[in-house]
Amino acid sequence: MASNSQNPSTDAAKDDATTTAEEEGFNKPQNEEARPDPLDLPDTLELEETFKVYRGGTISHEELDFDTEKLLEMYRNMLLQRRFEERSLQMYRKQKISGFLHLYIGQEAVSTGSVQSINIGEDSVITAYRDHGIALAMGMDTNACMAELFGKKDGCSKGKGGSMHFFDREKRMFGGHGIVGQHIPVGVGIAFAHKYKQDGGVCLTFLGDGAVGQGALHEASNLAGLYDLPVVLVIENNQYAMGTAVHRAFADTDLCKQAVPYGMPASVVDGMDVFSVTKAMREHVEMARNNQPSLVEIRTYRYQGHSVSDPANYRTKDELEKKKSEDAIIRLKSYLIDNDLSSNDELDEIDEEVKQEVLDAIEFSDNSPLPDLEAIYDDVYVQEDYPFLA
Amino acid sequence: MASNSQNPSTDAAKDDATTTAEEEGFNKPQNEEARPDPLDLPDTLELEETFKVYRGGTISHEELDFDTEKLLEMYRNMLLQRRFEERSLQMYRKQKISGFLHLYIGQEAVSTGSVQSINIGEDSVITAYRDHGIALAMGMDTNACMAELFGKKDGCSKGKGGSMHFFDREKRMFGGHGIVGQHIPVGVGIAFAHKYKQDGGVCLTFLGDGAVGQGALHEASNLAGLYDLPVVLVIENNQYAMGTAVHRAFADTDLCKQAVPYGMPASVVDGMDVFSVTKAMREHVEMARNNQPSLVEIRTYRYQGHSVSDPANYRTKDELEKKKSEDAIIRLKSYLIDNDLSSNDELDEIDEEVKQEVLDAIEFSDNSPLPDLEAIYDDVYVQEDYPFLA
Amino acid sequence: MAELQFREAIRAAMTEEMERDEDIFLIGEEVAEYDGAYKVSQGMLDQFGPKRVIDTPISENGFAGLGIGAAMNGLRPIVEFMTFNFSFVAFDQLLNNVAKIRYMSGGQFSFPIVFRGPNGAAGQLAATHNTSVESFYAHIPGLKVVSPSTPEDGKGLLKAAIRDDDPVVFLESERMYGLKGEVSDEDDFILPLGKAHIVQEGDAVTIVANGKDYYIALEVADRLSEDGYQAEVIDPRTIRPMDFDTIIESIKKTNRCVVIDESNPFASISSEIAFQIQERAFDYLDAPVKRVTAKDVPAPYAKNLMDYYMPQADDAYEACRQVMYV
Amino acid sequence: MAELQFREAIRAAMTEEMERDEDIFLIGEEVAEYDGAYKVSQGMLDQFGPKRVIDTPISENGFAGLGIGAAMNGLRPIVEFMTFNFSFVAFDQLLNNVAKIRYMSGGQFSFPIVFRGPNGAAGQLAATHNTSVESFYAHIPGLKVVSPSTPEDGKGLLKAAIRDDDPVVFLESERMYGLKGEVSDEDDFILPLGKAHIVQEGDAVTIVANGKDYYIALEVADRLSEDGYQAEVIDPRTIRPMDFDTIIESIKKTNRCVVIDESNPFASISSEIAFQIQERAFDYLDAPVKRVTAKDVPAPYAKNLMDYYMPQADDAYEACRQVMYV
Ligand SMILES: Cc1ncc(C[n+]2csc(CCOP(=O)(O)OP(=O)(O)O)c2C)c(N)n1
Ligand SMILES: Cc1ncc(C[n+]2csc(CCOP(=O)(O)OP(=O)(O)O)c2C)c(N)n1
Ligand SMILES: [Mg+2]
Ligand SMILES: [Mg+2]
Repeated sequence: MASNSQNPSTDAAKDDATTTAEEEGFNKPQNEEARPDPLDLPDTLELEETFKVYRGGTISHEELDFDTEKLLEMYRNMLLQRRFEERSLQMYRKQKISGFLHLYIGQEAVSTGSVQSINIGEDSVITAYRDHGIALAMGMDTNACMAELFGKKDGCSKGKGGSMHFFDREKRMFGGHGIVGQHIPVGVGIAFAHKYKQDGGVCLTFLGDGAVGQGALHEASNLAGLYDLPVVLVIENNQYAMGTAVHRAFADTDLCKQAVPYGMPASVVDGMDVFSVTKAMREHVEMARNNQPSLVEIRTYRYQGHSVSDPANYRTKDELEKKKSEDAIIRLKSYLIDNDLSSNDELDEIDEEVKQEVLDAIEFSDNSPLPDLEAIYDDVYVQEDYPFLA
Repeated sequence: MASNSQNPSTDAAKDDATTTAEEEGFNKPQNEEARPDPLDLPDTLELEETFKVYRGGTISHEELDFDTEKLLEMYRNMLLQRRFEERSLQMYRKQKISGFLHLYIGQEAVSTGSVQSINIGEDSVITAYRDHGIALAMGMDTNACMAELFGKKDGCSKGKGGSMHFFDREKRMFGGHGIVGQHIPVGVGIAFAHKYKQDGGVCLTFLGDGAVGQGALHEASNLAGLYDLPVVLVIENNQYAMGTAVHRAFADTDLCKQAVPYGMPASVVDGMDVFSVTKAMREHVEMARNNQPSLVEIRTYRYQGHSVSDPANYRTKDELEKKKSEDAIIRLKSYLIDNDLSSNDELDEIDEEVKQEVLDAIEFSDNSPLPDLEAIYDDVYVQEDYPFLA
Repeated sequence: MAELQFREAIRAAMTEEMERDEDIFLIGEEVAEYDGAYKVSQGMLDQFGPKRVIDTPISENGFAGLGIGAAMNGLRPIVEFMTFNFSFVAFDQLLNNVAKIRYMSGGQFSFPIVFRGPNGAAGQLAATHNTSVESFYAHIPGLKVVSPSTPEDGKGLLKAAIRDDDPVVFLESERMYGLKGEVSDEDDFILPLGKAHIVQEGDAVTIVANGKDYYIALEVADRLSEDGYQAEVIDPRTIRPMDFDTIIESIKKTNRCVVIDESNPFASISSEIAFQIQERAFDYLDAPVKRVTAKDVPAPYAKNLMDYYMPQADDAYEACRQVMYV
Repeated sequence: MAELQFREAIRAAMTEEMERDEDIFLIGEEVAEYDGAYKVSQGMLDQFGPKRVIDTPISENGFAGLGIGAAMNGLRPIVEFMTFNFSFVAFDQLLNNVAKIRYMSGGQFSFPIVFRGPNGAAGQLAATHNTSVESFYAHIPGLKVVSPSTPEDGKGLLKAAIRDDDPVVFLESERMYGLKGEVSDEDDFILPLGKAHIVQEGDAVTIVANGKDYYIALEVADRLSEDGYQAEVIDPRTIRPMDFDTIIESIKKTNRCVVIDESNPFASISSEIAFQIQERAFDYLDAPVKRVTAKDVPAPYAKNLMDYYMPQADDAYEACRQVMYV
């Protein structure tokens, strides 16, 4: 975690992080007692920060209090994402799915690890358009997810959103958003409401490395820091934004440093190890529960192109192969077997189950009807007499 | 200056800061040799930065190679800004000036010190709406400036811009801009063109502390850092944005830290001492000449309200009085007299001259005609047959 | 009836609603400690405390998005733009988030949020501080746009906007904040969104205008009445959805129409009104729909140019006479 | 004549102009190493090098502003928005900076800059990725807005836009990039901005359409001609300034008009065209101006809904028959 010895106001913010909105409101008071004159300058201004690093392979399941059942559930959870997307790619090629299809394959440890840190249905999640993984990790209905890709009435967004816009109000999955970076302030606002309502909830706000280029991150981070909001900003650094590698987009490639100007703790995580992700996210969620916003940079990798139409010529085959060899699902599988927690057979059986679940979802989606044409005017407004100019 | 030992790519950027656009282009290459795997994580990530501080009263005129003539010119320059604005306030009350009038009084050392670091007519300047000071410091015509406030044909923007929009193409004063923060990317673009044309110029981009709240700063800083542009971002931290003190707007009040995520050097300056400002700005301009963008936080103070309609109840009288007692013009005056470089009489005479110059400008402006009504359609486009729908 | 300034009427609407519903809060630049840049929220921090009246940094994109997220998560935010000129740094939040997320989610989320603040010209503030924003926002399906003309309408419509479960862009006017008018002190006085107000009946010509232009319309109607013609003056009150039915009914009676609209003309509210009239009342029209708008230029600073820039009562009067062929 | 894809025609225009003038550069997301998200700039990095073909981070506000500053300081930038859906995070740069600084400076600075990229619907991409932006940008004095319909027009108009000393919003179409057409290989083939193209003469009805709708117009004209009616098809080519003179002349001949416009309808280009026609050709109109637009909703994802969302040839055909009273 970052520690910032130069900025007393940040330290102060941490101290009273447990004060509630009710007592204190969101704003700093107009006249803080004994605020130092900004023109009383020291000889030099030093800044020292330590970003905690959650390396892969350093954390055991015991440390995380995971029993075997839980581990198998997590394994299943990651595998479901993988199989769901493999099939959806196939369905895209069969033209059952259209529009953009951004696959999450390779990043499953991020979603599955993250959900271990929250209470689904009480805490909130918002993400960008690469949203299948977290949606399934949160337990959204596989049928409804696939039907959404098919653009069918029973889709999780009634066929109006498609791949980029999975939503589930009950699970508190706030979407699936397509304009890079612009959902970040929305995530901070969701967290604001948690604090306002004092319901104890936190909001995980996922963003890609590319989204760091948007001013929205800066504004949202400052608001989160200023109002002490229960939010964790999670950068899923999969090393590319479309064809642009991080070092070609950012003056400094350690994206965790983005937290520095806002006095937010930040850390870096190996996203190919679901245990590292779990541990980091739990610690950051804990901060959020104390109204200390923070930032996590999770380093991960997407195996597919940016979308299904991208041949991904901007990276070498070697690089891709190397990453695939660090695959998080395989890693967990080996861990389970090496530690005698499961067997190849048991894990294969899970795979079969998951595959069947996805096949069932495809059948479900095939059978689900298209939305009615008149539904085009539904859901624009809560008010019902739309179109206004009928 | 910040030194960032954690980020090799930043250090590398500094090393080749002298390469030109012609040789290298603006982008980082697609495949940097031996780029480390972002997933090879260290045990912890440390960040150490030292921000250079330019305290007031620590720098002598000799150190800056200022002769007496130069010092008197600077004194005159600051005084001109002060007297110009005192009169413009009076003219506002007489309703000769309308709209917004944001006075710069108290901040004159920032403008006068800054122009000592650049070649006017070759280097470029852009700022926000509190622009009278820098305009006059750059030697823009006093008559044209006052006539602009009067909304007259001979104004520096032909009466179309008013107080917030002083421009002078020849002096390379790129305005006077009213939407907070949105001129910052424009300033970076001006610097981009300097590098592209290899004309050796740099761009000083001034912004208020309030503008730090805008995402535009983040995007512009990253672009400047990424493309190694000859720009100095100068935050004029006058401690308030309208009625909002810095500690009520920012999670961290040391605004220099905004530079950290972009690997830009940054420093903090006492803006009530024109020598400190000069020294800092010279060093930063030097960096810019080597295509190293950087950030300077200059701490200063405005004596008047945000605009002439603001009673400034958000600050104490004590605070204001304390700041006035550190006045940069008085400080320079004392320095000149204490060091036997000038006399009270000589300085008073300069004051008289300046006052007369301002009075002349008022007369000039009174006599300047209003713009012709048909001129309303001029200057919308370069193309002349406007309005298109005549 | 109480006589209130426009700003007081707006404040009264917010205050009454906030007293009624704890989920409503006000957020924006200078709304709390400073009592509002235009003193609209004066005293509200004292009454409601710092949890519900919240100052922001100059981060419109950030706090507009924050409001949207808060609405999505069950609150009813009132987001003040110091002026709507500054809403454009948050334009994507209004266009792509608040107006579309409900749709994209298949109706799972609603956005009971009001974006309010002064709109349009406010004197010699030059090009960036005088934009009439209604044509941009009314173009967007998913938004409602309201623009009251009097203190009473301001109060009744804002209360309706705050209670509305859809996102509302609520356009006030810096120039009108000081204007006084009788305001109903009926318990819970509410004016429904989407209903135009026939301010004055007449048969000679229909004048459609709102906001500051409403007062020009009244002036022109007076002058016409001195000439012996009764103009029908319609204040749409809500711009989206606009009550075209009321306008069309009027045209069927007067057979001609002049729209006064402070926006720049191209693809504006006045264009749309003309479109609707000529489509729906073609056979009733005895003359083309005319409009009087701001000039099609950025707003200039100089006093004479700025006066010239604005819709002129003289031009509106002439336009009426023209369509009446007198 | 060479047969070129739309994307090739656009590329040819940029390439020819960049060969001619060293001050022109291309900047945007993925334009260099990736050869353009839609391969419009394919090979240009190789030809012009990394100084003149520049990749950016996902920072539209930043690089749009950078382009504006570069233009102010003597260069002639071509700024590519990957699609115009992403221009809204930079909306203030276009509205308040590039369109107004010239005016605010009393004409001291000019902005020879082109913002280009695909506009409008591109299939099942849902609500945020299918916005037709022309009504927003054409509302703004200080901008020019161009929207070509064919590869040849694309080339000729883009070359004109790049040479123009004013800021131009140049709207292409993802759906049309692969479309092939004959393109003049005349040396330095240029089509002037602000001039409409009478694609096909006729006397029965005037159909105004551009971009993708141009092809609907041609289809409708064919069907009408089978019915024995000659439609006059006008492609405005430039949306702002629009060549209303040509449209009005046509109406004087055909006495009726149908506009096909992919924007959402309220306060749109189609509204403005109707306004102008009814004002300037009132006595010539035998029927109201009709329009066929995108539905007034955010774009849906589902295939059937998205098809239904778009302007329909059938509806345009019906509208023509309606205004022709047949
Ligand atoms: C504001 C904006 N600009 C551009 C785009 C086009 N675009 C879509 S995804 C993408 C790359 C985003 O990369 P990243 O944030 O790293 O997410 P990832 O795809 O790696 O999950 C771009 C440029 C967009 N959707 N929004
Ligand atoms: C985007 C935007 N939001 C709000 C405003 C209104 N406004 C004008 S000046 C100002 C305060 C700016 O403060 P700062 O940047 O510190 O500059 P200073 O006035 O101190 O010179 C505000 C909020 C604006 N002009 N633009
Ligand atoms: Mg990425
Ligand atoms: Mg300030």
